[in-house]
Amino acid sequence: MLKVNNINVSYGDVQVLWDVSFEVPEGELVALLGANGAGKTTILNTISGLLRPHGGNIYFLQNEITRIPAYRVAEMGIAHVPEGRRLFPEMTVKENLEMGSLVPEAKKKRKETMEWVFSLFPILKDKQNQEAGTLSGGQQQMLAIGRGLMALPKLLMLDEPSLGLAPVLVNQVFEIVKEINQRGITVLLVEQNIMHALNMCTRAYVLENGRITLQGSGAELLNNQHVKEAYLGI
Amino acid sequence: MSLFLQTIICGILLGAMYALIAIGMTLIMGVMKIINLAHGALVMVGMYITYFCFKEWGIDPYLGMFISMPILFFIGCIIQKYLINRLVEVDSILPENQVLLTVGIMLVLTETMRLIFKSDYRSVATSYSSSTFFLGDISISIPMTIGFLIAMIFTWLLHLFLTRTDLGRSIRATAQDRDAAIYMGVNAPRITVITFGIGSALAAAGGSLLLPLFYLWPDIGHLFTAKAFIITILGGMGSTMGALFGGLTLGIAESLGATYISMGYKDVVGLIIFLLVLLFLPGGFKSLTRR
Amino acid sequence: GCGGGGSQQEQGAQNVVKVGVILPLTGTEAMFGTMEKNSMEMAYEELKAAGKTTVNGKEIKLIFEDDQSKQDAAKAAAEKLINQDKVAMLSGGYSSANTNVIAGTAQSKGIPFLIVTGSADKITKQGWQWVFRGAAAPSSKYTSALWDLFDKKIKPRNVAIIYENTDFGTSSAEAFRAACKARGINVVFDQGYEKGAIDFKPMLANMKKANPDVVFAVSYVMDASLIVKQMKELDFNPRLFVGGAAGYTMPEFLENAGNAAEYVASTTLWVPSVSWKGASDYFKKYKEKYGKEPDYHGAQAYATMYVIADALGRAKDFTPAGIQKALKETDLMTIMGPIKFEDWEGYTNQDKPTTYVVQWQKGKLEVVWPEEAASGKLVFPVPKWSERK
Amino acid sequence: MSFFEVKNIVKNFGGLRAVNDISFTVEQGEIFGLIGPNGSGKTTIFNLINGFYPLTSGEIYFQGRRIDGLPPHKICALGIGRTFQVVKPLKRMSVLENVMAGAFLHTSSIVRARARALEILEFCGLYHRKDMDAKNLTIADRKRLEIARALATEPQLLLLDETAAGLNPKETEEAIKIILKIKEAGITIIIVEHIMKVIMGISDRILAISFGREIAIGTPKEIANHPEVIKAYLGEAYA
Amino acid sequence: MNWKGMIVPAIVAVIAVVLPFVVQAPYVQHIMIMVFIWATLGTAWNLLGGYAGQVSFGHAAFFGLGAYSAGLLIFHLKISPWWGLVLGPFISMLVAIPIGIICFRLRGPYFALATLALGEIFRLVFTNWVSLTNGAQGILILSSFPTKLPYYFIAFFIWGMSLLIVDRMVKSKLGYYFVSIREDQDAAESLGIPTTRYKMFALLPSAFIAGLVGAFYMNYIAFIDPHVVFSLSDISVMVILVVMMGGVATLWGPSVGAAIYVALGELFRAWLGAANVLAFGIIVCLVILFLPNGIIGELGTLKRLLSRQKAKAVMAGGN
Ligand SMILES: Nc1ncnc2c1ncn2[C@@H]1O[C@H](COP(=O)(O)OP(=O)(O)OP(=O)(O)O)[C@@H](O)[C@H]1O
Ligand SMILES: Nc1ncnc2c1ncn2[C@@H]1O[C@H](COP(=O)(O)OP(=O)(O)OP(=O)(O)O)[C@@H](O)[C@H]1O
Ligand SMILES: CC(C)C[C@H](N)C(=O)O
Ligand SMILES: [Mg+2]
Ligand SMILES: [Mg+2]
Repeated sequence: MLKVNNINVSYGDVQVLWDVSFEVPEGELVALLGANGAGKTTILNTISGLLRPHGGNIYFLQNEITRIPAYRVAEMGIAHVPEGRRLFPEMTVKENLEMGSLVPEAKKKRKETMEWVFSLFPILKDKQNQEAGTLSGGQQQMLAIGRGLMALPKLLMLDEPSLGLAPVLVNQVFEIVKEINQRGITVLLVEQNIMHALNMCTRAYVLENGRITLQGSGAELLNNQHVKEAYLGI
Repeated sequence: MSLFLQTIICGILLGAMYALIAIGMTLIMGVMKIINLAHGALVMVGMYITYFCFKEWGIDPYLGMFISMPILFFIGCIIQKYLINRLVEVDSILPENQVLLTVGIMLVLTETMRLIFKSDYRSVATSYSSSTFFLGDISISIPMTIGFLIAMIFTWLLHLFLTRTDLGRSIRATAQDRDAAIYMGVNAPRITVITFGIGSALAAAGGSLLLPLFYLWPDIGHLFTAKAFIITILGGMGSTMGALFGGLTLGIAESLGATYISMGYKDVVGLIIFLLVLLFLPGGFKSLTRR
Repeated sequence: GCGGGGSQQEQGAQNVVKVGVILPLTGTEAMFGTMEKNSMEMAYEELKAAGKTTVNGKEIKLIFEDDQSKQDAAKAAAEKLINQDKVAMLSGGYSSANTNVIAGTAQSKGIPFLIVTGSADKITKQGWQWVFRGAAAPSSKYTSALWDLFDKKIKPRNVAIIYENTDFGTSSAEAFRAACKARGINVVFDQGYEKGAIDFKPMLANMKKANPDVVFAVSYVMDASLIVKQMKELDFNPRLFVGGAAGYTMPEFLENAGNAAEYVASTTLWVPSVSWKGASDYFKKYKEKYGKEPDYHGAQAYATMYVIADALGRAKDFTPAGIQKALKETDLMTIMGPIKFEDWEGYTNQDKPTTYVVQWQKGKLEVVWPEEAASGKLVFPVPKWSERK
Repeated sequence: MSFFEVKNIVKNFGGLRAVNDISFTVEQGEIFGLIGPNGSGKTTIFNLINGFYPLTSGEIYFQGRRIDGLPPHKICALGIGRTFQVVKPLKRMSVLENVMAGAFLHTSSIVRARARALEILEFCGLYHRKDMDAKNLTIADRKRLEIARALATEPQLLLLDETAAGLNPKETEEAIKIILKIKEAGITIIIVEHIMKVIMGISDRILAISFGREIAIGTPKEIANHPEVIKAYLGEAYA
Repeated sequence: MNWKGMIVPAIVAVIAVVLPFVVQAPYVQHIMIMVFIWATLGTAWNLLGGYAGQVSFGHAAFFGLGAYSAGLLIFHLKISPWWGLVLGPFISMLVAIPIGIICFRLRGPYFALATLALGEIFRLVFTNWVSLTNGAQGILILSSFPTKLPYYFIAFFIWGMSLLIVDRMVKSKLGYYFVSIREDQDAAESLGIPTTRYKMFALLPSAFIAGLVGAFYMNYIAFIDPHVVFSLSDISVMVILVVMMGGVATLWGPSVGAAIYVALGELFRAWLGAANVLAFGIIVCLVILFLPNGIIGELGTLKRLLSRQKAKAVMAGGN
């Protein structure tokens, strides 16, 4: 479904991604792991079209998307729940959700999708007319995920969705991610909650200093000595 | 008593005129957060177009509005696309440097109009320019009343547009977080272009409606810019209804000031109200509607 | 001494005598500046055709500078003309503010300066020997003819004064107020306003309540038209409405005010129908050439050009002192009337102006006072709005 | 008299009571944990303590002195530092300058502020980033910068709002080490954190709140087994 | 300051001192004086607007107060307007205190517009309060010196002094605090920085310098009226333009901006006649588009462009 081929990305003069290649097959749940600053967010932003690689290609559903404008990437069916939430702070919760479903197909089913999102995160329903900027951190995270779901995407990219959530919600969010995936939405997940991520993913890549160093199924990586030492601290 | 009533009526009608000018500003400054010192100049260009249509083809200013609005929409789009959007993409120390760009645009618009139309004062004399009706001994200007109604309609339409349509919401979203809007599939550069276009078209509408009442010359924009700022803040940034309310407040304040203090100090009264609102109601009148 | 490119310019200066003219060609006053520039150029061409632009083998050359309607630009322009272009004399000056600054510079440099329009009283009340004002009256004297009319005919008991709070407006109002006091006329309403307002009605409604016989108003042209239009809207009927020159005599006033202009009177320094020789020719020629009617500002510039050519023609040499002397001895008939530079009532080098009272009648400006120059008869008291068709 | 005390504080946002009659005390030298579901009012409590929001009612005491009503900078000067959950780096300043801005609270000398800032950067493991513009840091580094900057003001009480969020388990270990080092340096800490390994591992006592109200207070063990905390916050997985 | 940091100022100072003796044309000297005036005013604005990030649209108020302090001394008391150079700065500073107390409660565009309103209020009051100010008729004086040299050196001195003051301030703790406040007021406050007080510390010297240069302006131009010295479009906005063209939050930026502003204005006026303001407007747009942080602010970028032309990743969107 998504294929990333040898991309190189720099900020100004500093290169942060080096020949990164990986693949997200249809229907899978792929996890991208790595230490802070490894370049995970950079990868997602490059896929989204907000950053331009100076080498390599990206394909989505057989179409090259490397150089198309960022907003078109979203139209093609990739939803991005960005790091740091990036809500529209002066718009209400409801309006934020509506903003998630601008793509024509999603727009048709806006009402139902919103009900679904509300059923996943009841608190959002209670606060639907509150401005997003005044939500608590965790509530904002839920809204960000909900907004991503509103697009009814083919591929959902989540950048650290469990960040700042209470334990009870962390579990819930992972359940939801699993559920979404089971509904047929392909997921690319960036997570620091590595244990969780590896347990549920079908495939995982490890990114170190801007290079993919390991790949395999979740179980394989869980048993990898390097992963254990460097990331799980076991 | 009748002096008082007359003053209030004048204030309301004047306020509606101010609101007409400020509606476009609500969009550009209130929603997009661009402090646009060229706003008055856009109004002025709209007035010239309306004037030209009237002089050359005898088109009534109220109809001329339908010519000036599309043209200004187009001009606004160009300004945003080739000038302001380029600045949004660079990181600068003070976001206010776009203000300077609008100063440059203001100078260019004003001086271009001066080259075309000279510095002469222009006006259109329509049959209704100074028609009035009397309620008791209170005189009410008909074109101003029309302006008042149109201001109400525009405000209401803009409000619906911003809150009820996807395009309107995308405009607000882009202003608040450009990248996030792009994540949602919003073509942010185009949205801002359209927004500035609409803002400019509304400025043109204000200009066209004002033309039968007022007069025109290249430097008239300064006057409008200052008023539009004050009103936008009075109403609360980004609030369309607030802008109408702000316009009315300023109009009434100035009228009362003119009647009961002095015509020379009327603007001071308006400015002091402005400061008081800034200080005690920092969100403008918008904040009153929220509990 | 002087450095820079001085030597080159001195060579060029062999066969020309330069006159620097500072006028607002951009900015808020550009309309008037442009009219004055056009008029001066027109006069120059006429003079050239008559062979009067070459004196003693030197050709008079006008150098126009834009003061951008701003004071620092006026100062810079004066400095540049005096020091770089080495002009023999200066002219121009539209707004009083800029005229002040140019006059100050000219005085301290010892260069003759002939004012075109700037009319603040104090400019020629400082004893500045290098500053001359011919075609323009001190603003307090704009109303001389009006007082004659008041005393002889109207005899108002109470008046209202409104004026734009600029230099010109304030000093005109001040003089008018003083004259009222001297005659024991009641001033029942007296207010300045910030120019450029959209709505004058609160002020006018207030004034209506004070019920004056006569309203005296000093306004720029577009404020003027709004004021009379809104008076009509308020159905406010003073027995006479008199403008203090400036706005109330201009074609744009009529255009915007429409029929509300009817019967509005005004003082003025000049009208096309005035009997001075050449006045109506100037008016026609200007209208033909530039497609627009000039008003007294243009006439001031036109006359000033003639004064310049006349003075330079008589000057013994083109040193500042030589030109100053020639100016001082001026006695020239122009379309603004005779121009002489005299010292009187504390003024120096100030022409004694002739002023008129005019009234809009059937869309035309008729001179109604003084009687010997009148082209029409004063309508007084003016009919109420409701009684007009 | 306790080192730090909060008495019956209440905060309303319009119709919402975000903090509802919370009281607790913190002893000098301890790490005091504050947990609760998202939106339960933890950050709001921090904002009340450090003076960003005025209290609706209640009192706050620090070293015996009543501090509610004081502006944030005074509270900082008294010795209460804080970090922001939504980080607020001084974007166009370098990391070093960010920390120096904090260090100037106790010195006016550039040389000394610089030396102090470098020490702290070393301490927090940010030394290698010192010349980078703060706007280019990753989230984790920004969180570290928050701590470093707060430390530079030499607080006696430090409020940490989710500074370990977004760290992987290995990095979390390092963060814990830093926090413990801060404690060793004699600084009292109130910490908000959703990562149980952190909060349960280092807190001396924990206050659990829900909907702005206290539901439990006690040692980590007590809290972890408290039925209401499990229900509202931890979820069955932790039971 | 080490000796390397002294090189530029020393060269500038030497050139400035020698210049009027080399180029004796009073017109050039006049232009230099105008550059000094704008450079000083820009430097004053920059302290508050550039470093502390409080963008004022009302600096004409301080400039005008300084000018009127000088003007009213001679108008009412017949005291030499040169004493305005002593009085003006203090009056401006005094008035700045309540202005600061009012406006510093506001942030961003609200602050900008509040200062705009205050600036306008001063203009209107000085126009209408005729008994004190002589209203729109303004105040006219006789110049004190027949040549430009004394003015030149006074202007130079005022400019140099303001640069020195600003330089000292921003290179100390104050500078760090100002920039912190500009970058994030909440963060600054939580670092123990009394933001209102430090904004005031930026405003007061700024108002002082603006008042000083205003008083000098009165003496030099020899005529003022409220419309001119309290002008929103010709002073308050233009000073921002000057600073932003030269480089916000840089020591030399305002001066470079002033030189360009004055020089361009004069050149265009001479070459282009009625189109001069149009050309100026176009230049303003170009400068800000291609050098968004001003000329000095973009020096780094310019240098880098020249030295390295390696292909780089393009950032679309940005933040
Ligand atoms: N705007 C930027 N300018 C310059 N460098 C940047 C920028 N954004 C990120 N970087 C650098 O790029 C590298 C990769 O950053 P990225 O945000 O992709 O990491 P990450 O893996 O997502 O980390 P985290 O887990 O902290 O989110 C880091 O070294 C970071 O410092
Ligand atoms: N400025 C505000 N205006 C209105 N409501 C607010 C404001 N700030 C916070 N709230 C509300 O107060 C409640 C408490 O928010 P707070 O940020 O304190 O939660 P929290 O405990 O820190 O949550 P999290 O763990 O998700 O960060 C939330 O319901 C939030 O929506
Ligand atoms: C048109 C007039 C009001 C100009 C006036 N003569 C002046 O000196 O300013
Ligand atoms: Mg990341
Ligand atoms: Mg929180």
